[in-house]
Amino acid sequence: MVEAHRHDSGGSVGIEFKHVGKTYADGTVAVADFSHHVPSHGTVAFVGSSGSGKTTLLRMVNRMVDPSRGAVLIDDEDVRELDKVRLRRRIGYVPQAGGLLPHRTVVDNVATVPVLNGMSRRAARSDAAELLALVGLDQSLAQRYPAQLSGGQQQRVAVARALASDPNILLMDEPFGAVDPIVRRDLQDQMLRIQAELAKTIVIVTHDIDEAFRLADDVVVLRAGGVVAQAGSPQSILASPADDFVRDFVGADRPGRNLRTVDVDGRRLVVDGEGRPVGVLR
Amino acid sequence: MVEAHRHDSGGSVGIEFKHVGKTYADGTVAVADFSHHVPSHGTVAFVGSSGSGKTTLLRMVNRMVDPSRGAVLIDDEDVRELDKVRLRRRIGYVPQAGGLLPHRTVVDNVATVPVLNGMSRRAARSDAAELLALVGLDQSLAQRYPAQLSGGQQQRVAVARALASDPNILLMDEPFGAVDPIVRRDLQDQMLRIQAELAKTIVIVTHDIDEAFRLADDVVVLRAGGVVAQAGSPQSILASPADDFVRDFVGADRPGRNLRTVDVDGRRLVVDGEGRPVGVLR
Amino acid sequence: MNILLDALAWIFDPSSWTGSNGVGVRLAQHLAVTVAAVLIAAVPAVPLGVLVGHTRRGRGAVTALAGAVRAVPTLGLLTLLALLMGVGVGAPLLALVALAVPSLLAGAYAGIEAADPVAVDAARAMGMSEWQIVRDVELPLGAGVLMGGVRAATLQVVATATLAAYTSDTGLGRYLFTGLKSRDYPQMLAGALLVAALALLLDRLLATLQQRMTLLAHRPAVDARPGA
Amino acid sequence: MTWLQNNWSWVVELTLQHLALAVPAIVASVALAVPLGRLAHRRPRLRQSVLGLASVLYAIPALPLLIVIPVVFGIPLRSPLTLVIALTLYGTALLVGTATDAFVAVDEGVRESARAMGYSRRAMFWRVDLPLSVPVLLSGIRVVTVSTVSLVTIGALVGISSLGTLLTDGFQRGITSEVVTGVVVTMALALLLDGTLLAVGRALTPWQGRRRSHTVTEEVAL
Amino acid sequence: GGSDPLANDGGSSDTIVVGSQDYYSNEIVAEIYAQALEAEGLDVDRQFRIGQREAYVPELESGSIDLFPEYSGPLLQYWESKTPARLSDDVYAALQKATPDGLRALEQSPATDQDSYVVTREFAEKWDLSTIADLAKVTDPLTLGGNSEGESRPNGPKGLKSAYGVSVDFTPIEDGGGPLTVKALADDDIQLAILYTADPSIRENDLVTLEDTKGLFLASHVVPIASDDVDKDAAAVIDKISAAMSADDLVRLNQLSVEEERPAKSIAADWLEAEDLA
Ligand SMILES: Nc1ncnc2c1ncn2[C@@H]1O[C@H](COP(=O)(O)OP(=O)(O)OP(=O)(O)O)[C@@H](O)[C@H]1O
Ligand SMILES: Nc1ncnc2c1ncn2[C@@H]1O[C@H](COP(=O)(O)OP(=O)(O)OP(=O)(O)O)[C@@H](O)[C@H]1O
Ligand SMILES: [Mg+2]
Ligand SMILES: [Mg+2]
Repeated sequence: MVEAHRHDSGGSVGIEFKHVGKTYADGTVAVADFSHHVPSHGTVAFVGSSGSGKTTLLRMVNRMVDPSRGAVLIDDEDVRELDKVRLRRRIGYVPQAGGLLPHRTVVDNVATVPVLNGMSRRAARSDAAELLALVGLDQSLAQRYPAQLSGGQQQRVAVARALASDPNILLMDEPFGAVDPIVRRDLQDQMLRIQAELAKTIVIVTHDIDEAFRLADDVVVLRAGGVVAQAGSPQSILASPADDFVRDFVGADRPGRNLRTVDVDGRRLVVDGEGRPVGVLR
Repeated sequence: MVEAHRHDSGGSVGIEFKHVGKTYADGTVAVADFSHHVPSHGTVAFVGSSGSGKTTLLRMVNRMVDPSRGAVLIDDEDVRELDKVRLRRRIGYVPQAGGLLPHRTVVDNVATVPVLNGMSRRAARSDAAELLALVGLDQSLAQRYPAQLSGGQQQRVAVARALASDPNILLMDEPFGAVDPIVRRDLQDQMLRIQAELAKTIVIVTHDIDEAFRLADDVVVLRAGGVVAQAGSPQSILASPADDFVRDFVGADRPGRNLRTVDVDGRRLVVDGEGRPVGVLR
Repeated sequence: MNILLDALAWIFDPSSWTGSNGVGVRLAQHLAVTVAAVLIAAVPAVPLGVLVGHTRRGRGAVTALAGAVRAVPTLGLLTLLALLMGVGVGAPLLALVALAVPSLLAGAYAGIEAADPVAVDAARAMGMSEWQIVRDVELPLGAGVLMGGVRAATLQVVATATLAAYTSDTGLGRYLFTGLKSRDYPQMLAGALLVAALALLLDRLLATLQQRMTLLAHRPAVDARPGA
Repeated sequence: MTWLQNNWSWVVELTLQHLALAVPAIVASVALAVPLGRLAHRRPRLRQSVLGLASVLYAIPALPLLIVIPVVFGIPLRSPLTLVIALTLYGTALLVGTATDAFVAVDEGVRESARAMGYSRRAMFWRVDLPLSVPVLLSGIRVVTVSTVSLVTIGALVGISSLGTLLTDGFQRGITSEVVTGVVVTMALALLLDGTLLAVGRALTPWQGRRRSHTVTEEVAL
Repeated sequence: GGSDPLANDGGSSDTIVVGSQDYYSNEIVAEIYAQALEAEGLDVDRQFRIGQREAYVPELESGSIDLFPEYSGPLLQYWESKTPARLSDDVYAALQKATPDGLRALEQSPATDQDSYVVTREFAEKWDLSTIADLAKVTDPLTLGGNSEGESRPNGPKGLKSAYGVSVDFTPIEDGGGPLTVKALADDDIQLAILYTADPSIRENDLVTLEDTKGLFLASHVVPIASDDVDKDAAAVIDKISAAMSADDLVRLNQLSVEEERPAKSIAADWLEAEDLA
């Protein structure tokens, strides 16, 4: 398994899931026994069908969920030994639907954690303004309230907010699930740019295998109960799915994945199994 | 223009938009002057940015909106001459978020229009059960209420309901906008299958250019005010965008559209400009 | 309708406004009893409601409690309390406090619960302590609904505070009882009109406050469409 | 408790009288408030006046109302009708807001799609708007029920017999157990009716499942 | 009578409608009337606990109630608020005159139940009080508690001032001399209260009734008010009851109700039995 290999060679930095399990109060076993290493500055994506335990795993990192068994280590330190509130302030978190505070302006939303950490409001706001620029938002939006933004703009603010305390780790739970496909692609582009620039350790949860392939170096496909079906690079997963479940999940047999080329107006178009165009071949 | 060509050859059947315009009571000119012909048994997709008048155009067909200027003809008959209520009962309609009646079971939702049309409840229910099978829903779901279904299942019910009166025309307003990408693809597959089987005249409104390319024979890209930027087959639009607006809109310059091939594990993978895998070349 | 004209005449008669039994004094007393009852009721009700709303525990018990208190006939409660406590403003005040509790409680927990759970979750994930979540997120977001509870409670208390005159010489209720017993119906109706006017005034005031608070929490969306 | 042993049949009789006053008032409140709420929903311009009037009504103390109603309607002071009218006014005032909210709460998307399926206006009201407003409406009716049952007691002040009679009579005679009986039976009656409505509501709205379906307004309404 | 005139021809109905105030003592007397009439084979319709005078007198006057136990003084004041009559016989005579057509006052009973000033035993002994006039000896401030309308009544603070030269403050307590008033006396919130002489709480709480030497209060005897539908025979039955009832009887009946918590029906039956009127 690729995962095991990484585990050995990854060394001591990054995030380490060590045989973690979670049974909720009502008896649901969300995660049975999960181990994985996320290298420092790497981007890992957890994908899997609904209820497979992705969110549960993600939230173990910032102790929004405490594992019933096993441990999560950040840079070799068991998170359970750290104070919850302080831990969370040094980890960025982007929830699915933004989760912005509706009664604070955009800039104050971004400044929230620095202010909690004791930075002056003035300094925090000026930092926030820079972050807004980084995520591609115009200064003119800084004084608006979240409801006055489009869904895509809200997600950008959520990303800026998560970056505000300059965290080493960024957790993203279906961060672009609520926006339409065009905006989604824009946001993905922006994430790639930011990651190239800032090199955070990122854990991203998504339903969308294409999104996982685009954003992550390392993709973990989960089955129910947090069982790893396959883990590895996007290329290796698409080229050699471990089993039928993964093959089905990444759609390796979908007409959309089975491409051929056609010539239209003198250009070579790539079309899928149904003849729908996918792109232009260079 | 492809549209003009079709118009001439399409003959008298299908849906004809004849210089329609719509100015809302508050003075908004949603559509200035729009003409297009949707051939019988064809599928047309209206795409365009938010506010470009797609919904307005769609709703002119079943008289949910009456045009301020021009006329919509169905099989050469001006819809304005037809009784609203009766017209609507013979046109299937799938709204974005299903719009199912929350207080009726799945099977009764599907049976709604036939019962309104005077069919006995018993007969309508038995027809409904068949339609549920057609859209890939298990019989066991028939007695549930909409809230007890997933988003994707709800959309399937909405499609079944739209088909219940065996309409010749199906109107779909961002029918899969509210479901996640995996389910969305499933629903698109199902639509393709149903269309192959039933050959309805379909007008679909979508934000998602890929969805339009997948589902429609004929794509109409709209600018604000219902102005046609380009109309034609998916292939022709992707291969030769009419102008920068369309090029940008269909993302012809996106790295995702600029593909090349790489060999992984002995198979030829198609990857995009950023090296992310898109599919396997046969 | 003669009686209505007489009542209005009574209200606009300057002599009704003077002295220790004058409208001015009685209005002030009535207002004081109302405000006192709502404030006293808020002391246990609001924190309890906030606690229930924040922890999402004990909602069933609290709803049942509020329902039961709501079902208590105020007249009966007042009678029992008066038999226990004797004359004075104590018994009616306590009865009014009981009247105000359910609305305040419901307003508080509904307000806190109304805060978008995603925003609350995000606040927690950002590293806000539970108290900071209550203070900086849930209370500001729930303030409008909470004020709705205060408003409902005030409206009920102000109308029912007439009962204070049953056992003590307090408030506008005095005109009602004097009018009833001495068959001076215009005076009685005048009292009722004054109570209603006071109630409406307070209601408008609180409604404005509520609107402000709601607006703080929920900015109206502007049309951010590119095409618009 | 001697008192209760000696008087239980009277208590039963008063309970029935209490019901005979409360139930018609509750039914009348619903019958008035639903169309008014519908009107307020359909005509936003009328909304302010309807809701404003409701809060005026609600702000009038009960006792004088019991004196004014006979004058206005020309009925005897101690006619049960006086009390029923007063309670109906309060109940309607209390319910109109919730009834409006109930119609507002009907999902606009659902109405749209019903319209697109070819529902006529009338069918729309009876088969879509009304059934879908039931959950919110019912929560309002429950509040009105509880408050009406407890408010019936004030009739005793002007000689209209109900469980409230136990309060005034017990008070005059200084019999605490009589007053307590009055309070407890009134509460029990209110909660019993409330529970019945809850059960009826569940039966009427099977689509609601076990989810809690409360809105804020309804909770705060009273 | 009957409440529905259309249902009876010529007013010779055999149902007598008996009413009572919303006051337990009055209800017992009404119940006694009702049981006695039933013993004579008459049909009786009980309309008990129908509020205060402003509620039921109009119904008496309109003929929908046939028989009602009343109190001579207060009823006279209801019909003639400025009457100068004070003594028992004067009041009864004036009442007969004031009674509207269609109604008549039957024989008044020796049983009285009238307003009186009371103080606690302790207070009476401290200041050596036995008459209202003795209140002049009290040097501490005095507060009178009673229904709010009492403040402006001739027998309230104004009457005390003009007839006896005694000044008092006033605190309204709206229970008509009920337990709240008694409790207020005990708590020393008030020093002076107006109670009915037949109220058992006077005995129970060992209160002292101050003698009204200057006739501040009207004499108040139990007096049945009857409509024309109460014929001679029926009236005779009621007259017998009135004659048999004493002031002490009234107190005892009230005690049975308040202290033994018995319902009016059984108290009335026992009394009729004991007086051989059953
Ligand atoms: N607080 C909780 N109490 C009980 N069960 C829970 C709780 N949170 C999650 N679960 C259950 O644990 C399992 C895993 O949940 P989790 O949210 O981690 O899944 P997920 O993969 O994120 O799903 P999705 O894609 O739908 O977000 C599910 O069966 C879920 O119902
Ligand atoms: N009922 C209405 N009254 C006034 N203006 C309206 C109304 N409906 C739509 N409009 C306006 O008409 C224009 C076109 O609206 P329409 O809903 O047809 O656009 P659309 O292309 O469907 O947009 P979207 O992709 O956001 O659904 C917009 O500017 C919109 O604000
Ligand atoms: Mg999840
Ligand atoms: Mg639209």
